[in-house]
Amino acid sequence: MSLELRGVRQSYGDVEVLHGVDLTGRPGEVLAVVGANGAGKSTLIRILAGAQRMTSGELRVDGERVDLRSPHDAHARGIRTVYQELSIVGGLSVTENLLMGAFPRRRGGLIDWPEAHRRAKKLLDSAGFGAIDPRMLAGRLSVARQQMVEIAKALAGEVKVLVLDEPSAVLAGSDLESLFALIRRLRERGVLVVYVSHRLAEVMELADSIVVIKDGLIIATTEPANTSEAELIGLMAGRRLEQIYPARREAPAETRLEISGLSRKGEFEDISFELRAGEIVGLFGLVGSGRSEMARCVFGAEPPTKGTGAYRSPAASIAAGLALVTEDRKRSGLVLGMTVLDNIALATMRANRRGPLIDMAGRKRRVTEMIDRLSIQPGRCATMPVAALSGGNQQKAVLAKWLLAGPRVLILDEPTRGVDMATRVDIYRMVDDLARQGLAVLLISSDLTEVLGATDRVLVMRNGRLAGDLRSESTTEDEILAHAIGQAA
Amino acid sequence: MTGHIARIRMTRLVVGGRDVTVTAAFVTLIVLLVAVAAVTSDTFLTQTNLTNLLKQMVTTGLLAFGMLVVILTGGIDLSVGSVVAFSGILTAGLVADLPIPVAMLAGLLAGVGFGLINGTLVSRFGLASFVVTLASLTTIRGLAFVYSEVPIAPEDPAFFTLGSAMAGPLPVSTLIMLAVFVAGGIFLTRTPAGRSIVAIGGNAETVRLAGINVPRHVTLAYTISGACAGLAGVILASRVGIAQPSVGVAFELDAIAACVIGGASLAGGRGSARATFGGVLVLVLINNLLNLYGVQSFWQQVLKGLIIIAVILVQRTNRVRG
Amino acid sequence: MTGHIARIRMTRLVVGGRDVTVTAAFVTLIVLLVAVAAVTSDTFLTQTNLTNLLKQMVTTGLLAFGMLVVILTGGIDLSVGSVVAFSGILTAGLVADLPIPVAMLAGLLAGVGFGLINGTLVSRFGLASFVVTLASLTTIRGLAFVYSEVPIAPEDPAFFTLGSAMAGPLPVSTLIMLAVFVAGGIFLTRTPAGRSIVAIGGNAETVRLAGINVPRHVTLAYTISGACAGLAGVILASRVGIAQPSVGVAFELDAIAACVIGGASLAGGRGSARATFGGVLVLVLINNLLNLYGVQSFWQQVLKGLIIIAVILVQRTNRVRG
Amino acid sequence: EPDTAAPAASASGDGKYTIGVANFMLGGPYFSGMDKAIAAQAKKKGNVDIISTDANGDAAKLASNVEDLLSKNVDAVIISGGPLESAPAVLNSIKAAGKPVVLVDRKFQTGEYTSWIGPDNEAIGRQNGEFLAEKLADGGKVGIIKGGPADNTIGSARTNGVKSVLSAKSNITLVEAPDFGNWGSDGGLTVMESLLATNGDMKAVFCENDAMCLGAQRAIADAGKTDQIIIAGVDGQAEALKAIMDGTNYLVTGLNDADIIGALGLDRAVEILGGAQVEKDTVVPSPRVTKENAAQFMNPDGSF
Ligand SMILES: Nc1ncnc2c1ncn2[C@@H]1O[C@H](COP(=O)(O)OP(=O)(O)OP(=O)(O)O)[C@@H](O)[C@H]1O
Ligand SMILES: Nc1ncnc2c1ncn2[C@@H]1O[C@H](COP(=O)(O)OP(=O)(O)OP(=O)(O)O)[C@@H](O)[C@H]1O
Ligand SMILES: O[C@@H]1[C@H](O)[C@H](O)CO[C@H]1O
Ligand SMILES: [Mg+2]
Ligand SMILES: [Mg+2]
Repeated sequence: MSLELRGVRQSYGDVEVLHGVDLTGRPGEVLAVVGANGAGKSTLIRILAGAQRMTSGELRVDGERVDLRSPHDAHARGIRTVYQELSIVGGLSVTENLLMGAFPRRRGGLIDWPEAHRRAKKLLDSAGFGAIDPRMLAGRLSVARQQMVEIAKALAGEVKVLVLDEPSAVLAGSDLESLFALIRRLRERGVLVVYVSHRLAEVMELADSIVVIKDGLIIATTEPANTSEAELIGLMAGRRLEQIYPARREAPAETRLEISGLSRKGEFEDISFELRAGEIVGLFGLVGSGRSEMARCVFGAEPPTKGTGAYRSPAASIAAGLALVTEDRKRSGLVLGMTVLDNIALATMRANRRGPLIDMAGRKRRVTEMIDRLSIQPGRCATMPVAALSGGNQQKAVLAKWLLAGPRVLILDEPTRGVDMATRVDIYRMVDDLARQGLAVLLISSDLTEVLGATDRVLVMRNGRLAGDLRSESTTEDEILAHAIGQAA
Repeated sequence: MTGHIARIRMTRLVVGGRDVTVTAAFVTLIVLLVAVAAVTSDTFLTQTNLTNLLKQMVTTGLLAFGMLVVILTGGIDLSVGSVVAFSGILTAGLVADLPIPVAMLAGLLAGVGFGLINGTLVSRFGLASFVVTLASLTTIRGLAFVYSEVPIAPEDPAFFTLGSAMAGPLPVSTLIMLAVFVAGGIFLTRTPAGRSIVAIGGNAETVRLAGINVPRHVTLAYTISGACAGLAGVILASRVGIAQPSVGVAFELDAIAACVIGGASLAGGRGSARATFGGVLVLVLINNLLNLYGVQSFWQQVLKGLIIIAVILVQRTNRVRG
Repeated sequence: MTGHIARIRMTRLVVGGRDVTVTAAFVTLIVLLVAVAAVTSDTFLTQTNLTNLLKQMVTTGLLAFGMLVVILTGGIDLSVGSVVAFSGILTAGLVADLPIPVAMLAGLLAGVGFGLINGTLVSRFGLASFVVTLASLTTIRGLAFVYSEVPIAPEDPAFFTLGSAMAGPLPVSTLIMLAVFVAGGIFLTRTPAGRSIVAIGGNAETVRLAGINVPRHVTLAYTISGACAGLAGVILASRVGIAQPSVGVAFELDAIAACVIGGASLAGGRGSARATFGGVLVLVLINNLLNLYGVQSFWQQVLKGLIIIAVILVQRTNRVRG
Repeated sequence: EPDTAAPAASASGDGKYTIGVANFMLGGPYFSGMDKAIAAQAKKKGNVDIISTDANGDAAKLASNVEDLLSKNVDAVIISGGPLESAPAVLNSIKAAGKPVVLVDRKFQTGEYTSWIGPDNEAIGRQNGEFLAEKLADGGKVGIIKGGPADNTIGSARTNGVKSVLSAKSNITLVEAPDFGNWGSDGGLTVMESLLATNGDMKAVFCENDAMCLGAQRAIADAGKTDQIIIAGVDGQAEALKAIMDGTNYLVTGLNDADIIGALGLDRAVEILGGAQVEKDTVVPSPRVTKENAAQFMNPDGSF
């Protein structure tokens, strides 16, 4: 099935964010959409999904003009979407999440549960995610597994167009491979795959054609063969990026964090490492290897069952100069209903007081500086609700909150998830600067390139245990991966 | 605002791969209540008292099931007490001119109508259910008084049948309530509409994106609650033999309490017909016991509140965190 | 369950970069109500009626502010009506033995105590606020009767002062209520504790990870609500001149309505002292107008519900979607 | 006809009076009946306008409503206080405004009022007690169903009246239901059911009002004990009068007619405004209503 967008405009209130987008996708094609944070990718995708009605413009399916009034309309035409933000119902089983709205029924109209579980299993298997138990409560799954369920869910029913908004952001290793294999299979079956990602390497690997969207306009249409990552980044950012990762030089000073024998039952075991002032340490591992849990435990968000070095509570951590940028900004990083200003100031309210009252003017000044420094949604975003920021900008707001606290140890859990290349470069540079000023950084990431490029040292976790401690300058992506999957020499 | 509890680790009871700790604790609680009652009161196990218990469950039971459906969507229906009053007085008023079954049907349909209005306001206009049904609580109560300020007592003794007839040892009204729970349980677990209602309470946006008509299902939930309240009103009027416009004040509170004692989450998405029925049972047992022991009215209140807290505390410590 | 509204596009009013459409609509509504009242009723603008209006706001106002704080955390406090009764009867009872101000302080402190208990159960034990305060509604009401089954009317006329004294044209009790709103508004917008309470209602986990003690702030919110209810109880007893353990039934409903009319979200995280005060004003104006027009009591109820729906509908269509 | 020279001439000066009625709560047949009776009597008089208010059970609102009425410059206030025991500050403000206040049904425990018209509740109770004592010459158990809540002295006066007679009889045992019937038929029904479970051998039941008795009567019928248990109530509610006339086991009630009290209350207010010296407290007699005389109290135009 072919899709055609003509002159699509979209406004939120008085602000127009898409200014007349034209886009064509053909059957059996992987069409990648790349662009900086806030460029309008997710908006475009919500329009394709029928989740949002365009302000003006038209959509043609196989040449025929159609009006998608609801997600139901889109489904009926075989257009299925995986959204950027997870939308799993945690209290329901995986099966229900997968088959929602399309249950097999017995005579009499009642749902045939055994058949439903069978179908769910088949669906997961066919998507390459057979390790997930369909009877499990979806809320118990890790973020990555939830993302796999999301993807499998989009495959229920007849799929002619599959729209994926940053599906790979939380995936790594073999899970990522499964996703790519799936996309290739779909392409062979003549499905049009619209693929949004900030990971340009995978875009170059997968895509048949690439469109670059900038500030709500398509500014280039190209193919992997005719372009390079550097060129794409240049187009997206409107400037050339010389070097992505700053050159690290070692200057490890005093120990800032010393973790010893830390365990938490069922999650991770016997973790020992130290972080020194001035160093950036990467932490890699496959999904479910326990990195996030370990970081949360160090930060005092959950108590350990054994071991030393972890803090008693987040308050104690913060008092000691720790900061934790969590991996799920929606669930634990932001207060979505509050303004950008309130969010960024959240961890530093007590420190910035005049008598019993918050120093409002000072607070605004500090936050605005941070907004400028991280170029969060350029413009006057301080009084906007943080929910109205694009995904990447939301991520930057979380970072801003913690940088404002002036930490001595910074733990970043997937900090560049959903962040565009240009901003990533800014973030790497900033983290590097901070490290040079004596900050100790733990960078948890599922992005091998990043884990290797931005760090001095890489710790690898496997099945809840520390499986490697490698020097970034002397190791390779393959070696890190080998430790992560337990096949290191 | 959940999630910051004093963590108490419990041994868990797992049967056939399912964690049944909560169910087990709950059944234990009910069995315990019954056992204590049976041993300490010689009245408890008498035929009269058991029949009383069965009859006294009817109103709370019907309202609780309807409330559960609404709570599952993440909403609440505060108007049920007023609907009980309205449908009762309407039925009693119509009996003068219409055949009794028709009048009763009209009472039930009045409940359906109010439910539809509540549901539409919540689902199509995006208003908070608490306020919509708080407002309709006031309006519907007013309407009941406008319809008749004074109680209406139909002359025809056939009017009493629904509320007092027995089918063998069981009151017909109790059987009706049980039927609602059984059918309702099947509805919630085994029909697409029921599953959608549960899912909506978990994450309405996801359900919408799955192509399901969310407003329609939300409206359905309030309509079911309205229907249950209408039915409860008709049965109550028939049982008392007199319909009063002032009846049913604060009935919603017991219905909500039953749902929550049964483990339903007021945030939506969690709760079952079976457990809610258990909640109804617990509430009715507590009332019955306090009466059998002759506890004085206001001490009954003091104790009832404390027992409810105790019950949900036990529930809470037994639940696996999601 | 929000978010699926019939979308009505409105021109927005933006002043100094802030969208003030809702505020403007709200102020317009109140001005309109006042204007209609002033034109159509020759009594409305009389000194007595205005004083009367001011006095009528006191109980609802105090309870609404406390309720707002709890609602901001994402909770609800149903027990306030019972606390009003308890603190009133306690104060009146103590007047026999203690100086009046001390007795009144004791009444207020009783409210603080109940709030502390509610808050602790909600925050430390992770129980749903709806059920906790529903249970304490029952228990505290019972305790009020345990304290005294009969009403208590202190002999000393000084007992009436708090409820009836005037400071120039303004009733002292109204001034106290206004002071609560002003101080409360500052608390909520300009202190770390207040901002934390608002943030907790938005996302408690985020707040916890920001190093803020969530249970402590949640407890604080219920304590503030309890204190407001205690104060309201003392003022009410003083105003009527007698304390009765049965007063205050359903007071929580008006308080909640005021918050929601003021745009507070029952899911937490959204609401302001100023707008809640507006909500109180709207409620009191509605009551006053219906009275001035001599609308019959039951029709008043019918209309009141409908007006509340209309008001929140207007609010709703005016709000930007988040 | 109006005497313009009277000491308390109407405020409007045109010989018409405006009388404010402050109802504590209208949500009960007795109270709405009272409100209607006052209005009906005013209409009958021709020169009296009524402004009626309802505080919906909120004591603070009653205070405001009274102030509302005073701000409308009513000539007098009638308070139908329902379950409210007293409102001294409210009475003070009426006094301060120099207006007379007439209490109907409910006599406030404290505070100054001009005049009160209502029943002697203890006497009604005694009368019921005496009736039951006659009927239960061989003794037996008598159940008591109270309206509640505990701070309601109207109810407790009635129950005390019954008890004062029956507790003197050695062959009669009293069983008081632990929970309240809340003055409604549904409450009467459930309380009676519980009472029957614990004391199935009752010979009679007394309820603090007719509405509860009517519910209790159904519970008794359901339990098949219509021939065993007799019923005594208070008020003279239409349905109760009918049950008594029909010769059911509902044998007696003590008249406490909202129509009569309301009308008398209005008359009293007008008399005061006319400058008459009136009796401060007027007890309206509460005749014993049984099958023999029930028909004469049945008022098809009555509002209660
Ligand atoms: N609900 C909303 N209200 C107002 N503005 C919005 C809303 N949703 C998105 N926007 C704005 O629309 C623009 C495009 O956002 P969109 O989410 O489409 O960006 P994106 O390209 O997907 O970015 P990212 O890479 O960060 O996910 C941004 O400026 C964003 O702030
Ligand atoms: N096979 C599995 N099925 C379901 N849940 C799993 C599985 N494996 C791990 N988990 C969950 O994941 C948790 C560890 O995931 P955690 O988020 O800490 O890992 P991570 O290395 O940070 O990976 P992620 O990339 O998902 O963040 C475990 O505590 C467990 O609850
Ligand atoms: O006297 C009245 C009536 O008996 C009524 O039935 C209840 O309230 C009392 O005040
Ligand atoms: Mg996006
Ligand atoms: Mg992780």
